[in-house]
Amino acid sequence: MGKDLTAQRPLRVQLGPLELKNPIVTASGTFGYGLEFTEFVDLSKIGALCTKGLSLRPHAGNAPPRICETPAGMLNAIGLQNVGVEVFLAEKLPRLRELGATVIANVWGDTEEEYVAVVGALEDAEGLAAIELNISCPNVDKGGMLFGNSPAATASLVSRVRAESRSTLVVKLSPNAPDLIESARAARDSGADVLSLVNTFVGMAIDPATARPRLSFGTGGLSGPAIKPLALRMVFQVARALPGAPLMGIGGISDLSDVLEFLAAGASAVQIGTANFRDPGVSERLVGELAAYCSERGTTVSELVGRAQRTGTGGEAGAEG
Amino acid sequence: MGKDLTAQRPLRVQLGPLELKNPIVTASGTFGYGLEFTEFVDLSKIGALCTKGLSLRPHAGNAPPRICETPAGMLNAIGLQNVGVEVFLAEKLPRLRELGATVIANVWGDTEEEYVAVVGALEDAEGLAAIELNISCPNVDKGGMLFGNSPAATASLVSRVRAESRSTLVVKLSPNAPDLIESARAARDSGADVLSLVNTFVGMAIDPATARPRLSFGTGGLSGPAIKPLALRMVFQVARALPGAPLMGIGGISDLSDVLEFLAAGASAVQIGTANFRDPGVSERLVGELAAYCSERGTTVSELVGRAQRTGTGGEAGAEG
Amino acid sequence: MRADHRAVLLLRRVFSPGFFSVTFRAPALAREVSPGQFVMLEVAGRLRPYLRRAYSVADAEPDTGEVEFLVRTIGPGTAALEDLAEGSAASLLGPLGNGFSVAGLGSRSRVAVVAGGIGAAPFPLLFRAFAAAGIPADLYLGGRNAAELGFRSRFDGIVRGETVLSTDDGSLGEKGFVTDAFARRAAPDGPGYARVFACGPMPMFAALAKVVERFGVASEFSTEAAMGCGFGACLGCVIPGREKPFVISCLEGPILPPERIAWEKI
Amino acid sequence: MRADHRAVLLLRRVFSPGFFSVTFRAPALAREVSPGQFVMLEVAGRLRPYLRRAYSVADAEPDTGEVEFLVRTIGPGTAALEDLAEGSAASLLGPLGNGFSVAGLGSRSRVAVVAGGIGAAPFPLLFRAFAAAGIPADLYLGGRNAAELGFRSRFDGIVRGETVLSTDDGSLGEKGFVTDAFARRAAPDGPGYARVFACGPMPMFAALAKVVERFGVASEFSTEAAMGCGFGACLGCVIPGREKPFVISCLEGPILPPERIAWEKI
Ligand SMILES: Cc1cc2nc3c(=O)[nH]c(=O)nc-3n(C[C@H](O)[C@H](O)[C@H](O)COP(=O)(O)OP(=O)(O)OC[C@H]3O[C@@H](n4cnc5c(N)ncnc54)[C@H](O)[C@@H]3O)c2cc1C
Ligand SMILES: Cc1cc2nc3c(=O)[nH]c(=O)nc-3n(C[C@H](O)[C@H](O)[C@H](O)COP(=O)(O)OP(=O)(O)OC[C@H]3O[C@@H](n4cnc5c(N)ncnc54)[C@H](O)[C@@H]3O)c2cc1C
Ligand SMILES: Cc1cc2nc3c(=O)[nH]c(=O)nc-3n(C[C@H](O)[C@H](O)[C@H](O)COP(=O)(O)O)c2cc1C
Ligand SMILES: Cc1cc2nc3c(=O)[nH]c(=O)nc-3n(C[C@H](O)[C@H](O)[C@H](O)COP(=O)(O)O)c2cc1C
Ligand code: FES
Ligand code: FES
Repeated sequence: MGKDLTAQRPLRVQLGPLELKNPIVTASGTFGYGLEFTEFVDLSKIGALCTKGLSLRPHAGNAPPRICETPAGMLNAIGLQNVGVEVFLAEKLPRLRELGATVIANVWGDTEEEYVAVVGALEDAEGLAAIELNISCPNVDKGGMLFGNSPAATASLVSRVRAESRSTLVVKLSPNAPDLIESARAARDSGADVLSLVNTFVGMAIDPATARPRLSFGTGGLSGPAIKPLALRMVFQVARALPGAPLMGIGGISDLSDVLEFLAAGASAVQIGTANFRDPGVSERLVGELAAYCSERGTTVSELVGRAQRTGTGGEAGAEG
Repeated sequence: MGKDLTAQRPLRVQLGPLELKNPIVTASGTFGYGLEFTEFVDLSKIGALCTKGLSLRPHAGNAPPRICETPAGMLNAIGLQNVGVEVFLAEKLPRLRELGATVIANVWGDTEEEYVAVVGALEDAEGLAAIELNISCPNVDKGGMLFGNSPAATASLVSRVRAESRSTLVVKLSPNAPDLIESARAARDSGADVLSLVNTFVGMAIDPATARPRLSFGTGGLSGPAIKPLALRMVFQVARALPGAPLMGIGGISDLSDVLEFLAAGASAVQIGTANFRDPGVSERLVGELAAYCSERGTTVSELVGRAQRTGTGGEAGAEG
Repeated sequence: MRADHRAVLLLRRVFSPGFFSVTFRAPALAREVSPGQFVMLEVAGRLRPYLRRAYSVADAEPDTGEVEFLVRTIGPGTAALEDLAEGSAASLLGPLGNGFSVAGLGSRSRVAVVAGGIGAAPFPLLFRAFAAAGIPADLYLGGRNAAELGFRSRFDGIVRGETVLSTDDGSLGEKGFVTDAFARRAAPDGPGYARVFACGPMPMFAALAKVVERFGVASEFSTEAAMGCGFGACLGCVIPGREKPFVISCLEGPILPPERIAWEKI
Repeated sequence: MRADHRAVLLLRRVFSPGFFSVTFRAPALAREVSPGQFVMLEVAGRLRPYLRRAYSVADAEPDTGEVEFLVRTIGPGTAALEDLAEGSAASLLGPLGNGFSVAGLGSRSRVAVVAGGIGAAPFPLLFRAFAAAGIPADLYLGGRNAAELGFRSRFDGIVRGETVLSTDDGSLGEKGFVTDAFARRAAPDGPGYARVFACGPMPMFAALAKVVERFGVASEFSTEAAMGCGFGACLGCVIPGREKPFVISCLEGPILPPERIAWEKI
């Protein structure tokens, strides 16, 4: 796609303090550290990339099998394997800066202290646009209850990190939270600058031959087109419940039409995840397609955000069947 | 498939008071009143059929569009259109009896009183094997809060119905409940004989051209293969939390391998839903395939139930990524 | 009897960009189908599209066992048909729906067929029925532009009466909507049609409904709705009705008289 | 350089039931691929399979631009390849992975290739490299039964050394596991192999790892793991390692020396 088009201002979006040249961001854990994609994507062309989830120390992750395919999606239980924040700062970030990438560091911890420490280590790193907190992790101080699964735990973690950091904070919500809207509100009220949603849905696959789960961990996170209708509904409902809260929509986004759906639902930017595996060049291509779409219609991305909210209908959780 | 095979005892399953000749049941709202399928399925061959959700009076349902396709699934907001319990008893049930069908009446209401009334009207009907309560409906007495979305509301409804009815009660759980296991426990402790899970997941699709939801109702229920990994995980977790509770597994089941997965997870029977639309003969064919599977391996369906539980691993909600 | 017919694709013919026909071998279906009925078609082994798609039977040859469909490429379902290799199989569930009625019509009762774009699909088979019963019939075929009239050649030799073409942009035939082209001729001093058969997009139906009501001409519309099953099981295909809230279009239709439809609700 | 090559299927050849080869036209890939490397293959327009599947490049002709894969039908991915019509296209992402190393080998260093079933896939291209460097090489090809040796004819004329066939059921060649057939010959008084190249199911690797360790023969295994991406982005393809917890098989492999793998953890 032509530089001219993709560099156009019509694609720029503002999410609280975070300005992106365009709304196409690659999702954590599906884009490595960005450097794996240099042959497929000009990293300077996409809105931003989210790194694999970083922890204070290198982390080995779960035993294989870690992934399996499901209808229109996949399950993963990678177990947050990553090189650790030090190696990231020493070996990955400088290279990403050279390539002109806009980088969002996705981070996680086992305790609130660890989150604070990781964020602290990244605080003054040159060339980080924002830090994204993955709160879908077990809190070892709370018997492994996930930080993201109660508004209280979410609020406690986010305000703790907010107090210690000047960075732009993106809080990534879990769709497995009992009450997503309350969790979103808690994150926002505790100082999140941007909310990204959603992370993967807890699912399972069993091998009939052995009657054992296909993933060694047992359960795994469902991602891909299969979850798109659920993720889109969640973005729509959070956008309705928290008007003005900057949102990044995530879940099964694979083509331009998916991007337009999430923008219409109320997301100011989107994250492309599993689609990167099938089609490593998809993110840059979507920037081009979105630019063409906007120029053909003489519109801007900002104008496309939240249009479905204004049409009024729906959004309520309805009777099924 | 040969009569001999499909009539074999190895397929029989016992769910509390409910004995079925085989574990293949068709799901409510995806099998009409059974009579729409007589050219495709010998109704006497399948374990049972669940009727479209019945209400006290005929119900018109939602304005179109009511359905739309999604990746490996579909969204629906039919709005529970049905002929009402009287017409069902007068015109549908007698015909189903003649055809030798095992019938489970799926029912719903706007208030606890209405549930009681519908169940009462069906109470002494000849040839009903069980009554299935669809609790994924708004309670107009509680400002439209869904009966299925809080353990308390579920307990109140189920114990009320239980008190007034001698019928075998199946309670159909909603995957949208904030805490599915607590809702399952509440339903079981309030007198449900069998738990069926899951109903559809609330989702959404937007037409990028108009920025309006594709369904006139706004949101809709997601069903089909896309939800299978989520439904399977839920069945596994409820089976683990409530040992001995008879379960019917539902969600995206389309082939023998899916059936075996749900049995292994802990379901004693399964319901086939959206697959009936693509492949109207699928339910009877699965009975034959399951019979062949059991006789080849010299096993019985009962032996296949819950095998994945015994393998020990997994089931916990895990960190994503 | 309705059944799921496994059928082999014999031939694909492209009429204009995005407008093509597919001919399958399905003897039982060819024998049983009547004009206006449809099938739910599945191209096996694909999750995309997940649901079957409805296609009106365009033509059927009981002798050869061939069944033809006219298709316009729109999304995954029609794309799957465009990709299907000749010689490979698809599943045709049908015949479904009620079909057109030519009862009470004869050589002295002239009829009109009004079709918009892909709305031409069900009519070759109906023209066979007209021919068999000696019913004189005119064809009004309209579209946005010449490309959308791609199927016009499919009617060469089978339309005994007049063929009137129209395009919104005037690139072929009369300029304007096909409903206007019809209205001009159907006017009181016109041929005086005994019945009108129509298929096209909902806006065309809404306009045509007014015209036929004004002229008091009995008519049958081949309606279209998103269908989950095609045989009454999902209740996804309803159309707002007059004498009751909703008409189940796959069972009570797809062929419906306009007076049964609540146009203002669409 | 790694790229996503849109390639047209030129030819499909069936060797035995469920064992077939597909030849694509992909000139750039044919030029760049080295023995043991693989591609992630996608048959477009399908949600099933959703993820690409990995296939070792079996052979490549830089002059003609042809790239061949040997495939065994198992599930949706391989089925999609079986259904793909000659003349239609697929996407080949590659070349990926590290590949076999023939460095330091010459006409005086005899090598052995040990393949189990579909494990034959990567070796035609490797035998080309042997021929080019004048390296004498024997082929040990094993399978459960004769059908699983379907690809043996693919090696006719390209194996300069000995070809030893074996089947678990004795229906073809020596009876027993291919690893035993190899062990019998590789024994101290045997040819004395300078290097062993192997590909097959994990149980075969585990057995072979013991044998080569006993004889102190350097070897390279083409490992297999479920792969989400093929280029290091998903971390789904790890194999338990010796010097570190996990080896990323798509990046550091798929060709790995057995001593780097923690067999007891598999
Ligand atoms: C009774 C009946 C008979 C039919 N007969 C035929 C026939 O003979 N030939 C034929 O080609 N089609 C026919 N259709 C339409 C057909 O069933 C498909 O809906 C249509 O081809 C689109 O399917 P798709 O998967 O290609 O696109 P979809 O993915 O279903 O649609 C793609 C996009 O186009 C929109 N869309 C869907 N249908 C239409 C439409 N008709 N016009 C404009 N936009 C649309 C959808 O909302 C969606 O946004 C018939 C439908 C019915 C109900
Ligand atoms: C580096 C690499 C190179 C490969 N090269 C080739 C090649 O050249 N030719 C080739 O045919 N395949 C090759 N494979 C395997 C291939 O990628 C597919 O995994 C395999 O063909 C099955 O895919 P599927 O979609 O057909 O079946 P899937 O749906 O992936 O598998 C169906 C079922 O079989 C099981 N299964 C998956 N793979 C295997 C297997 N290998 N053996 C037994 N059961 C299995 C799965 O667990 C599942 O239960 C390679 C894999 C890797 C990692
Ligand atoms: C069109 C449609 C209508 C449905 N109607 C009902 C209903 O009336 N009552 C009910 O309890 N469930 C209803 N369901 C839910 C199904 O019974 C089933 O729980 C759900 O679709 C998940 O199973 P599946 O993925 O196999 O379809 C309906 C589902 C669909 C797709
Ligand atoms: C293999 C894999 C690894 C992931 N790792 C992480 C991670 O480390 N941190 C995180 O916040 N999300 C992680 N995710 C979640 C994705 O960022 C994304 O939220 C989710 O996959 C839904 O989007 P998608 O359907 O487009 O993939 C991972 C997803 C996948 C598939
Ligand atoms: S399409 Fe399912 S009821 Fe009409
Ligand atoms: S397959 Fe994705 S990292 Fe190896």
